[in-house]
Order: sequence, then structure tokens, then C-alpha cells
Amino acid sequence: MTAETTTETAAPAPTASPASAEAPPKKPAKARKTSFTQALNGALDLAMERYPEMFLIGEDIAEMGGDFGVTRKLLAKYGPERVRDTPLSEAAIVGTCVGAAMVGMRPVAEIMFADFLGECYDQIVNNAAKVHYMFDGQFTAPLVIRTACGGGFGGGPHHSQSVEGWFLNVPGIVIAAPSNPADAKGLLLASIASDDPVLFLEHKALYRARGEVPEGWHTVELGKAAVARAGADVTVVASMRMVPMALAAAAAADDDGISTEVIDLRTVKPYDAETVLASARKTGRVVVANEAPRTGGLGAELSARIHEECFAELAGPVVRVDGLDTPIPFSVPLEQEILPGEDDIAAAIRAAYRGGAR
Amino acid sequence: MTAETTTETAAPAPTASPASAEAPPKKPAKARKTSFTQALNGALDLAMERYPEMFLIGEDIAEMGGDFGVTRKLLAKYGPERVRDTPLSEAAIVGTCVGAAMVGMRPVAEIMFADFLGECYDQIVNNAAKVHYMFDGQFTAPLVIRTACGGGFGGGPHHSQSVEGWFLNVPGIVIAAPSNPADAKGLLLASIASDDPVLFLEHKALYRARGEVPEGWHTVELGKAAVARAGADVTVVASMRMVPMALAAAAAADDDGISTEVIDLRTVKPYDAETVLASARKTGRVVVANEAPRTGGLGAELSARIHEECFAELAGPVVRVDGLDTPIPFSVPLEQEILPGEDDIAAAIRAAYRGGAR
Amino acid sequence: MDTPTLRGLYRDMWLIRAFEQGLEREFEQGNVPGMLHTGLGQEAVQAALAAHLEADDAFFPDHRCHGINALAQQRHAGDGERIMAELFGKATGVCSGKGGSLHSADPAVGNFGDNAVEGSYMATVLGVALAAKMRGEPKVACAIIGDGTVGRGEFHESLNMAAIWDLPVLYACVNNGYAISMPVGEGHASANIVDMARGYGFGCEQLDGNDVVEAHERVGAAVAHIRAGNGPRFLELKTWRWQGVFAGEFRPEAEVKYWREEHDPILMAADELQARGVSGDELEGIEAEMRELIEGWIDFAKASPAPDPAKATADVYVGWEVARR
Amino acid sequence: MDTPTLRGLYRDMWLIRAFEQGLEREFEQGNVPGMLHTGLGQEAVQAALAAHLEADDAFFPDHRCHGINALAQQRHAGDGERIMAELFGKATGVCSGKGGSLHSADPAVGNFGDNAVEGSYMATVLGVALAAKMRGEPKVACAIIGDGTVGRGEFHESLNMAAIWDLPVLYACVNNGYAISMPVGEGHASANIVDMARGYGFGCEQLDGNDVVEAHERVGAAVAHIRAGNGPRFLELKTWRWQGVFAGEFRPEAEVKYWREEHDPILMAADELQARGVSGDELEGIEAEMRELIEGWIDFAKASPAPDPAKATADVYVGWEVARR
Ligand SMILES: Cc1ncc(C[n+]2csc(CCOP(=O)(O)OP(=O)(O)O)c2C)c(N)n1
Ligand SMILES: Cc1ncc(C[n+]2csc(CCOP(=O)(O)OP(=O)(O)O)c2C)c(N)n1
Ligand SMILES: [Mg+2]
Ligand SMILES: [Mg+2]
Repeated sequence: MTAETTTETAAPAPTASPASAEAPPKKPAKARKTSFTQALNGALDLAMERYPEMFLIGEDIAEMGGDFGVTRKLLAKYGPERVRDTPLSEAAIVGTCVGAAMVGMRPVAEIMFADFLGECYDQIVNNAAKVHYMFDGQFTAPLVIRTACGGGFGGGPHHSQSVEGWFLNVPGIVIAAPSNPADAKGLLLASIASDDPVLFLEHKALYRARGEVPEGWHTVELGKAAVARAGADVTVVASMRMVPMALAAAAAADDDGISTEVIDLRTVKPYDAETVLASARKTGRVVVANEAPRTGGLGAELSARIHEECFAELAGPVVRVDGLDTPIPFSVPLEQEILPGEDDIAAAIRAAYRGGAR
Repeated sequence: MTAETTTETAAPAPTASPASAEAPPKKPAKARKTSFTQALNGALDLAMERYPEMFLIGEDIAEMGGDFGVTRKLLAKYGPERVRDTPLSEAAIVGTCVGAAMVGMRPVAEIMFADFLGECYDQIVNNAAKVHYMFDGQFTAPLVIRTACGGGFGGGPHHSQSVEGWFLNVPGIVIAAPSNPADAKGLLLASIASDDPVLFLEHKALYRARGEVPEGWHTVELGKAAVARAGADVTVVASMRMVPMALAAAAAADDDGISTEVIDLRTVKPYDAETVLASARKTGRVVVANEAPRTGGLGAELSARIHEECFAELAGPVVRVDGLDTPIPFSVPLEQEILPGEDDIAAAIRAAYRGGAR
Repeated sequence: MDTPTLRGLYRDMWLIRAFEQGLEREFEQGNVPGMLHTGLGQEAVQAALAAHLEADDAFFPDHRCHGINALAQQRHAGDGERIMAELFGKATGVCSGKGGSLHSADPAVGNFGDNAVEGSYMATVLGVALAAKMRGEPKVACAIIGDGTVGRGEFHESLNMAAIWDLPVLYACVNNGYAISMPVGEGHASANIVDMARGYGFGCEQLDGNDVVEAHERVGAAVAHIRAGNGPRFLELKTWRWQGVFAGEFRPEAEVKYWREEHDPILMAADELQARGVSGDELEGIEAEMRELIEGWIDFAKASPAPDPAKATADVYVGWEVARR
Repeated sequence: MDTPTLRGLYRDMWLIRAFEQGLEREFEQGNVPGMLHTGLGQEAVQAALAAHLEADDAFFPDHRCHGINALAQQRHAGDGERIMAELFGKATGVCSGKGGSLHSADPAVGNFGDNAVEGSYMATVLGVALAAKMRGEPKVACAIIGDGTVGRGEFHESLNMAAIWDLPVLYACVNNGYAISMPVGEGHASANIVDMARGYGFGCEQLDGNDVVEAHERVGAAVAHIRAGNGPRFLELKTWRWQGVFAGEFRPEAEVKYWREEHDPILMAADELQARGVSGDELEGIEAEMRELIEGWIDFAKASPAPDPAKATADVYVGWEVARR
């Protein structure tokens, strides 16, 4: 299976963050059109070259190149020790990563679908996220868990979920969530370089998105959002597939004379409160857009925080756009009912704009 | 091991909700002082009598009566078929419940510590919470997963967590979270009677709390909050151990001339927005108190919702009181650093009160 | 096995093959959403299981079980077309289109639905079996699990608990040699799954899952054993799936040739039937009849309406409504 | 085994027993927070393991492993008292009091810490072993797992992956007959855990974990086998724990008597040493010396300061600070 929807609209976010200290860019980066999948593949390739302690692990990632082709051709280049196929054992895959990371390896796991993270939830939450803290800093867990998330392709209830909400209340874990090929590369390289455990979310509807991707060792600092589009009246905070949707909705809002700023979070935990709050203060009207169910989702956290810190500057309440509070049905028209779309964001932008006149 | 802290301050919340339809109270309920543990034990006993399709399942629940004594003496009365010890197999325990519930049984599992829910996360999230929906209503999952949560007794990072945040973004699951013996009984009976899957959270620090508990078939409707204390100036929304703390903080605030209303959520998912919002509209100043880490916790959802719906009526932003964004350290003074206390709630009440003058 | 029984199984196998081939065609034409895993090549396993599972039993199909789902639906409820409609996401599907290929269920025919987090139902099946045992019902609860799915920890938890509680569980392990691209002997300590199952102390058997006569007989014996209250059984049915991975065929040519030409369950059964004097014409007639039946099901699925949009928010909870947009 | 080695093991066992008994006393007096699980009765298993594990190896202790933790700390770093201090939640503890009884670790002595979600480290150990193998280090990665812990699905995933990757893992299964209150024969398909481990095709052995001579020899052989690059080994060490459950003793009187009086690892070793001519006085001297050592550790722990409050928010992330109140 492959992701159905391609998203050509994903404008590459300005990546202001510097390359990581140990990795100065070799030469002025030259950009070219690359798919999200290729960007990830290229990042893995570069990192495998740089870090001898890195290895890839997961189901069908070697010869087959992964269910979405992200690890394609890496077996041929790096061999079966470092590009390691596993049985269908998600707990053991992540456990292996934690153990290896504790002794200084830099494993990158692929969990085929994010929906399967329930199988290794304990390993992520009680092990990866805690070994650094509970053992008083004596261990680190520099591992990355890449996984394909999100709906919109008729995948049904166990192949379509947005899972960041499962982990938002878990201290110690980092969640990266790129919206375009350049960030996919930059965040993946930063995640691999990071000594914190990173859950790396790849929205399936973005795999075929194309954009300009800087060549060479291009990193996007974890925990830093990007202003994907500047605007003065309304702020939309989004991530992953919601970013191209927000950009389209923002373009539509131009016609109504509403100037919309779009913040691409890029890392959803820990998120970049500074950038989000600065924009909220500037516009006084905020929309937070997420694909996951509303209740207890990322939108709740962002909304709470924005109100907490910018209450006096807000012209009206933060407006949440989310999936409905349901599992994800198989049938495509039903799925469309429950997932948020461009129109929902556009409507929210208008509502936030009007909400100014409370 | 046993919970260290007893909480005698937990005033029984007025339980306004009617007994469930199929279960009229036999006679005018006579109240007596009962511990939280006894209240749960009594509820299980009553329900086992009423529902032949009910059984108990978990580690060491039979002869031993569970790690906290909640299932004590039930083996003798109902036998090993219906009070079923298991091996240390959390996924199979919950899976067994789901399967049995799908064919009309009414299983009640005990997962010894809530921290171990990671082991059966998939079973809860992808199975219990979804069978009703994804199979178009053909199955229900009338199961209850009881589990001991919360910190404050030096249990360390894997025996002290507040886990409601792990499940808030999961449609289909109900989360009950009593704060006192009467509600422990009433919510547990309602949970067992419910045809939805319920995660039933028992805060370890409350097990020894005593209070008046109505005799007989006393239920507390799921999804309905209680006004644990009426007040006019500030609303505190809390659950579990935060309720007695909030009541104590409210009493302290009286001395400053601040009249505080305390809402005991009782069910944290789906939560009683109506009661919460009504109180927020009335006072215009709200504190939400939770033991779990702040980011992505229940407080975020409540805060977002209250701002969303009561923005114009609020005198200032909703104030969150939470645990710090860390795992839970073993050492007691460190644990005290990171868990929220009565003083934190009291300070938040004053802040919310002052916040009125924005 | 008498000839009428074998003829019936032959028919069932053709029903499955026609179903999967029709579905494959429709999928390629873009009429079927989502993902597609077919049971082509594994018809004997499914027909043998379907032959012994009653409507009162419970089976948890895996992701290649459209065939057994359709047979159960057709035999016990007379409306196999509703399995097809489910795969098209239509209102007439067994789950009104909410489940799809990986979550088609109908408890009235014993179909408890796949769990696309493969193998989670190794735990769920315990509960169904336990309930039957507690109620004294002579029921069989069957988990159909691929060789790859055996990698999951629930394998151990499930077999162990079925053993200590002596539950009426049939583990039908469909060993088709691969988990997506992983050969069974590379993914597991042993290429013979029974080796890992034997430690739990109940009967384990390995058999040729493409020989419908053997499969029917051994499944029958296991089901009878379980139904009589004698506890769990583990069957490893060796077979092979036509479907490679989406990159195409990756398996050795000789292997492909063996399974598709020399050891195909339908061809094997046809040989046996012909040896017993059944004519080639009659066999062709069965195939044609099944293909026609399935085309009718496909037409039904296509002509069926999309689900009522209200279904999207229905049945999240029993006790609460979920807000619509 | 020569007498000096046995005398050394006897000493180690007394260190453990004195440690646990001292700790138990302090716990009862309310000086030790949280929960308490002791390794009393299991000293031979722990001494035998500790004797063969080097500082460069890695072991994942279970919840009764204060003893092996202390031995490793004392032998490889000379500061066993820091294990005691950790249990008191003090700044001088190996994890500055952040881990406590269930999460005491010090990688410098090969102690990778318990995971109080018992058995999760059956998966973690794979990664440590894999890293050693990839780097060509002659390292042993050891998971110490109780009989009850074997119920976890990770048991299957771990043994399977250790087998297919031929990893340097030592599974040391401490079968003390019970998981809290559940007898091993009721919680598992077999009371002999090796029966479930054998299916993975690597060497499995069951032995008397209270006979320190046998345990030392068999652990030594397994460790040598693994260190030489020959892949995983599974040892089931039969023993018995003094601690019942908190309701008190629930096990049959004859069983208690057998294990505490007739088959106690320290008494058995004392008998053997006396048969070899070591005097009762010398043996008593060893006991007294260890008790004194441990009282010193307890004094150290008690006198140590509480952790710096800043530790509460330190080390959540490497890359970020967490807000304090
Ligand atoms: C828990 C989980 N992990 C991974 C997958 C992805 N997946 C779907 S089918 C499959 C292979 C299963 O192999 P097997 O059980 O042998 O079935 P086969 O496809 O060969 O019939 C995998 C890995 C999944 N659905 N669930
Ligand atoms: C995943 C998980 N489930 C349950 C527990 C609670 N628990 C702690 S020790 C224990 C029994 C373990 O038995 P065993 O492995 O035999 O160790 P023993 O205490 O007998 O040494 C249980 C159930 C836990 N810590 N982790
Ligand atoms: Mg297979
Ligand atoms: Mg034990």
C-alpha cells in the first residue's frame, strides 16, 4: 500500500535554524525538487555515513526498503547488520533500540504504522523516555522511532491514526512532525543527532509531496517552529498535513481580506512556545489545527497555553480545528466526515477573525 | 506494598445522580463511615451478585485479594472461575476482557499499577475502545479496567504515574476517577453496568480515605461531575486526590475572603462540560488541578474548552495546577518538588482571583 | 473423504479464488479503497476451516481472510455479497463500510473481525473461549494467525493462558512462508512454528495446508477435540500466498513454480476429483458458477449506496453521542 | 571448586543476607520509602551471577537484586554503600536517589538498572547484546527474570530475536516458585520454565539455584559460552524467596521448612565448607564481618544528605530544561 494523496502545495518552510554544531554544512546548499520520501531516504543515507554507531531496524526495511520506500537502497550500501529486518515484534524492536542507545549506539527504528505504537507503548513511555531521568543522567537514549501516521486514504481504524496525543503527556520524549520535504530531511538529521529519544511522525499523505530540499547536511533544530507564511490578522498553528491545508486556507482567506500567518510547529513536543506566543500576541486571533480527535489533543495544549500567556492580548478565544472524536472509519466518505479539511480551517480563520469583535 | 498516605479530608461529594434505571435503590440508603478500599470491595461484591456474567480477573486478586486489598474475600464467595488469578500478562488480561465482553460477559480487570497500562495499551486503544465503532455497533465492550494510579508514596517512576493523559485523545474509552469512598462505589457500579469500556482510576493515596457511603445499589452516573463545594468567586476543577486538596485549599482561601467552588469531575472522559462551564460562567475565574505532568494533560483540555466557550465571561485566564513535566523521582523530597500540593492550588486560587482585575 | 464433500470444498475454494481475483481487478481499477491483501493460494486452508466452524463458534480472521469471511457469511446467513460490499465501503456491507477489508465482522455467522494490529486477537480470542467455557457452551474460538504474526509477544501470553485455563481455542497458524518480505526461517527461531508452540503442553500439529483433504480432516479432528472440552489445539497449516509484496514477486522462481503449478490447492483437488471420475466439464462448471456468483456480488457492491454520513459519528460510545461538525 | 572460591562466595552470600536484613529492619522502622522486595533466600543465585559478570558486561537486575547490585558496586567500584544510599533516596545513591530500590543503576559496574514494569528489559537486553555483537566486544548481556515475569509477551519476542540474531544474552530465570501469590505451575503451562524456552533452539538448562557450587559452575559455563560468541543461553535457577506477600506467609509449612532449614543456600555452603575443614569460628567471623560492613553502609545512607531539589527537574531531556515551580 502507498499513501494516496499527494500534496504538492506544501511550501518549504524557511529553515532558519543553524546546522548542528558538529555538522557544518559542507558548501552553500543547493536546492532541488525532491519528494518527502526521497528527502527522508537521503537523510538516512547521510546520517548512516556520518555515524558508524547508527543502524536501522524494523519490519521489511532492508531488501524491501520499508512499506513506504523510505529505507530503499540502504541495505545495498550499508549491509544487513546496519539495515536490519526484524520479525513482527514491535516491543522488541523498540526495546532493542533503547538497549543499544544506552550503550552509545544511535538506532533508528521504523514502526510501519503509527497505529502499532500501542504494542511498544511501554517501551517508549516507561523506558526510552525515562532512562535518562530515572538513572540520574547516567544513560541517554539517542534513538529515533520513525512511523507513518495519519488518515485520508481509506486505511481504516488501525492504519490511519494521528498518535501525537498518545504521547503529549509523557515527559522525556521528543515528537518531530515535518510538513514538507526540506523539514523532513532537516528534522530527521537533527533527530538522529539528538541525544534525546525522538518519535518521528511521517504523515502518509505527505510522502509524495515534493519541494526544494537543501543538499548536504541540512538540519532543522528540534523544538523550533517556522513561520510558514507571515500575516497580520489571524495566526494558524499547525503541523504535518495540516500545514499545506492551512496554507491553502490562508490563501483563500486573502480573498476575504484576512491576512493569515501560518506557524508550522515542526516539533510538537517540546513545542516552540516562543514563536507561537509571539504570533498570537501580534494577531490576537488564533486557530490551532490538528488531524487527531479534538478532546485531549495537541490543540488543547496549545489553546490552554496561548490563553494562559496572552489572555489580555486576545481578541477572542483560540479556535480549535480537529478531527471528530471518533475512530477512523474505512469508508472514504465517512472518513471525510470525520477528518478536518481545508474548508474547516478556512471557516475557523473567518470565525477567529470575527471573534475579534466580541 | 500499600499506599502510604491516607487522606481523611476527602469529603464525600454530594451524589446527585439517580441510581441507574435497572437498579432502583432497595430502601432509603443508610450511610456509614467506610474506607475507599472497602467501598470498592463492596461495590464489586454487589455487582458480582447482580450480574452472573461478571467476573474479576487480574494478578493476585483471588486468594490475596489484590495488591491493595480491593478484591479481598471475593474468592471465597464467588470461587476461582469468577475471581480469576492470572499470570503477569497484562496484554492477555485486557485481551481476555475484550473477547469476553464481545460475547456479553462483564469482566472487571485489575491492572496492579496504572504504570503497567503501557503493556496493554494496544488492547485498550485499538481493541476495547474501537470494537463497538469499527464493527458498526455489532459488538460492545462492557468491561472495566481498575488500576491504582498516582504518586506521593515514594513509589518511583514506574509505580506512581497519573495516566489519564495517555488516554484522553482516544475516542471510545471512558475514564472514571473517584475522589472519595461514596463515589468510588457509585462510579464503580455505574462502570460495571455500563456497556462502554471504562478505565477506572483508583488513586493510591485515597485507598485509606474514609467517608460515608450509601448502602445498597448506589450508582453515580458516568459523565456527571459533582459540585463538591459551592462558591461564588473562583472555580476549581479537580479529580481524584486533587479534590481533597482543592477542598483544603478552598477552606484556606475562605480566610482571604475568596469564596471557592470545587467541581469534582468524577468522570474525566467524557467529562461533564455542562457543569464545568456553568460554574466557570458563574465565577469567571477558574483553576484546573491535576497531578499528572502539565503538558498535554487533562488541564489543557479543560482550559481550552472553558476559554472556547466562556471567553467573554472570564475575568482572566484559566490557571493550571499540575505536576511538573518530569517522570516521578523515587526520593520523597524530590517527588514532593514535582507533584502539585494544596499550597499550589491555594496559590492558584489567589492568582485566579487577582487575575480578575486584568 | 467422500466425493460430495470434496466437491463441496472444491466449490468453496473456487468461491474464494473468484472472490479474490474479482476483488483484485476492482482494486486495480480504483474501485476498492485502502489496501489489499488477498488469500489467493490459501483457499484450502480457508475452506477447511470454514467447513468446520459453526455460526455459534467464533473465528478471528487475519488480513487474508476475505474468503473465509465470505464462506461463513454465505453459508450461515446467505448473504456473502455483504462481505464484498464491506470491502467497497458501502452501506450494505457487514459493518456498513466502517470496517473494510481488515475489519469485516458479523457475529451472527461467527466472524469476530480482523484486528489490523495483527495478532492482537491472539489475546482477544482467550476471552471468547473463556466465556464459552464458563457458560458450558461447546464452542470453538479460533484465531487465524500468519507465520509473521507469531512474532508478537501475545503469542506467548495467549498460548500460555489457553494452556493453564484449558480453553477451547484453535490456533490456526497459516504458515505461508513469509511475513511481507521476511522468510519464516529468518524471522523465527524455527521455520516450523510448532516448535515454539510445543512448549505449552497441548497438541500441536503441522500439516499441508494446500491439501484440502488433509486440511479438512485435521481441522475436523482438532475442532472435535476442542468442542468436546479437551482444551486448546495448535495447527500449523503450510501454504503459500500468490501475493508477493507491492514491489512485485521477490521469491525464487522455482518456489513460485512449485506452489502455483505443482502444489496449487485447487489444481490438487481437481486432480483428485478427476481421479475419482468427476468430469473436467463438471469442474469447469463449478468454476464458472462461482465466477458468476462473485460478479453478481461485485455488481451488488458497486450498486450499493455509500453509508449514511451519520454513521461517521455513530457508535463511538453506547452511552454518549459524539458531536458532529 | 576450590575452597577459597567457595569461601568467597560464602562471604558474598552473607553480604547479601546482611544487606537485606538490615534493609528490612530499616524499612520496618520507616526509614526506607516506597516498597520493599528482598532477595533473602536467593543469595546463591546472585552471588554466582555476580562472580562471573565483569564491569564491562551488562546485567538487568530484577526487583530482588539489591544483593547483586551491591556486590557489583563493591567489587568493581569499591562503593557498595551507594546502593544502600540509593534505597534511602539520598544524594549519595548511585542515581542520586532518583531511582530507588527498583531503579538502581551504575553502568560503570555493569548494572543497567531494573525496570519496575517487570520484564520490559527482556526487550532492552537485546539492544545491549546487539551493540556488543556489532562492535565485536566479548560482552555478556544478562537479564535476570523471575518466574512470574516470564508471563510477559516480551519473553517470546526476546528469546526469538536473541535466537535469530545469535546474540550474547544470558537469560537468568530466577524460579522461586511464585509470582507474588501465584505458584509457578499455575501461572505457566509448565512449572519448568525451560520447557517454554526450549522452542527457540538455544541451550537451556535447569539447575539448583541454592547450591552455590553448582550455580557458580553452570553460570560460569554459560557465560564462557556466550562470551566466546556462541550465542544465547537460558538458565533456570530454582530457588525460593523468604518473603511471602505482605499478608504474610501463605506457603505450606513443609515447603517453608524445607527451603529455610534444609535447603538454605548459606547453610548448605557452610556445611560444605565445614566438611572441607573450615572452622565454625571462621564462618561466624565472616558473617559478623559482613553484618558490620552493612551496618556501616546503613549509617552512611542515613547520614547522607537528601538530593539537591534541582535534581527533580534535571535530566528529563538532554536538550531542554524543564520548568521548575
Ligand atoms: C502489529 C503489527 N505490526 C505490523 C503490521 C504490518 N503487517 C501487516 S501484514 C504483515 C505481515 C504478516 O505476516 P504473516 O502473519 O505471515 O501474514 P501473511 O501476510 O504472510 O499472510 C505485517 C508486518 C501489522 N498489521 N500489525
Ligand atoms: C508488568 C508488571 N506487571 C506486574 C507487576 C507487579 N509485580 C511486581 S513483582 C511481581 C511478581 C513477579 O514474580 P517473579 O517474576 O516470579 O518475581 P519474584 O517476586 O517471585 O522474585 C508482580 C506481578 C510489575 N511490576 N510489572
Ligand atoms: Mg506469512
Ligand atoms: Mg517468582
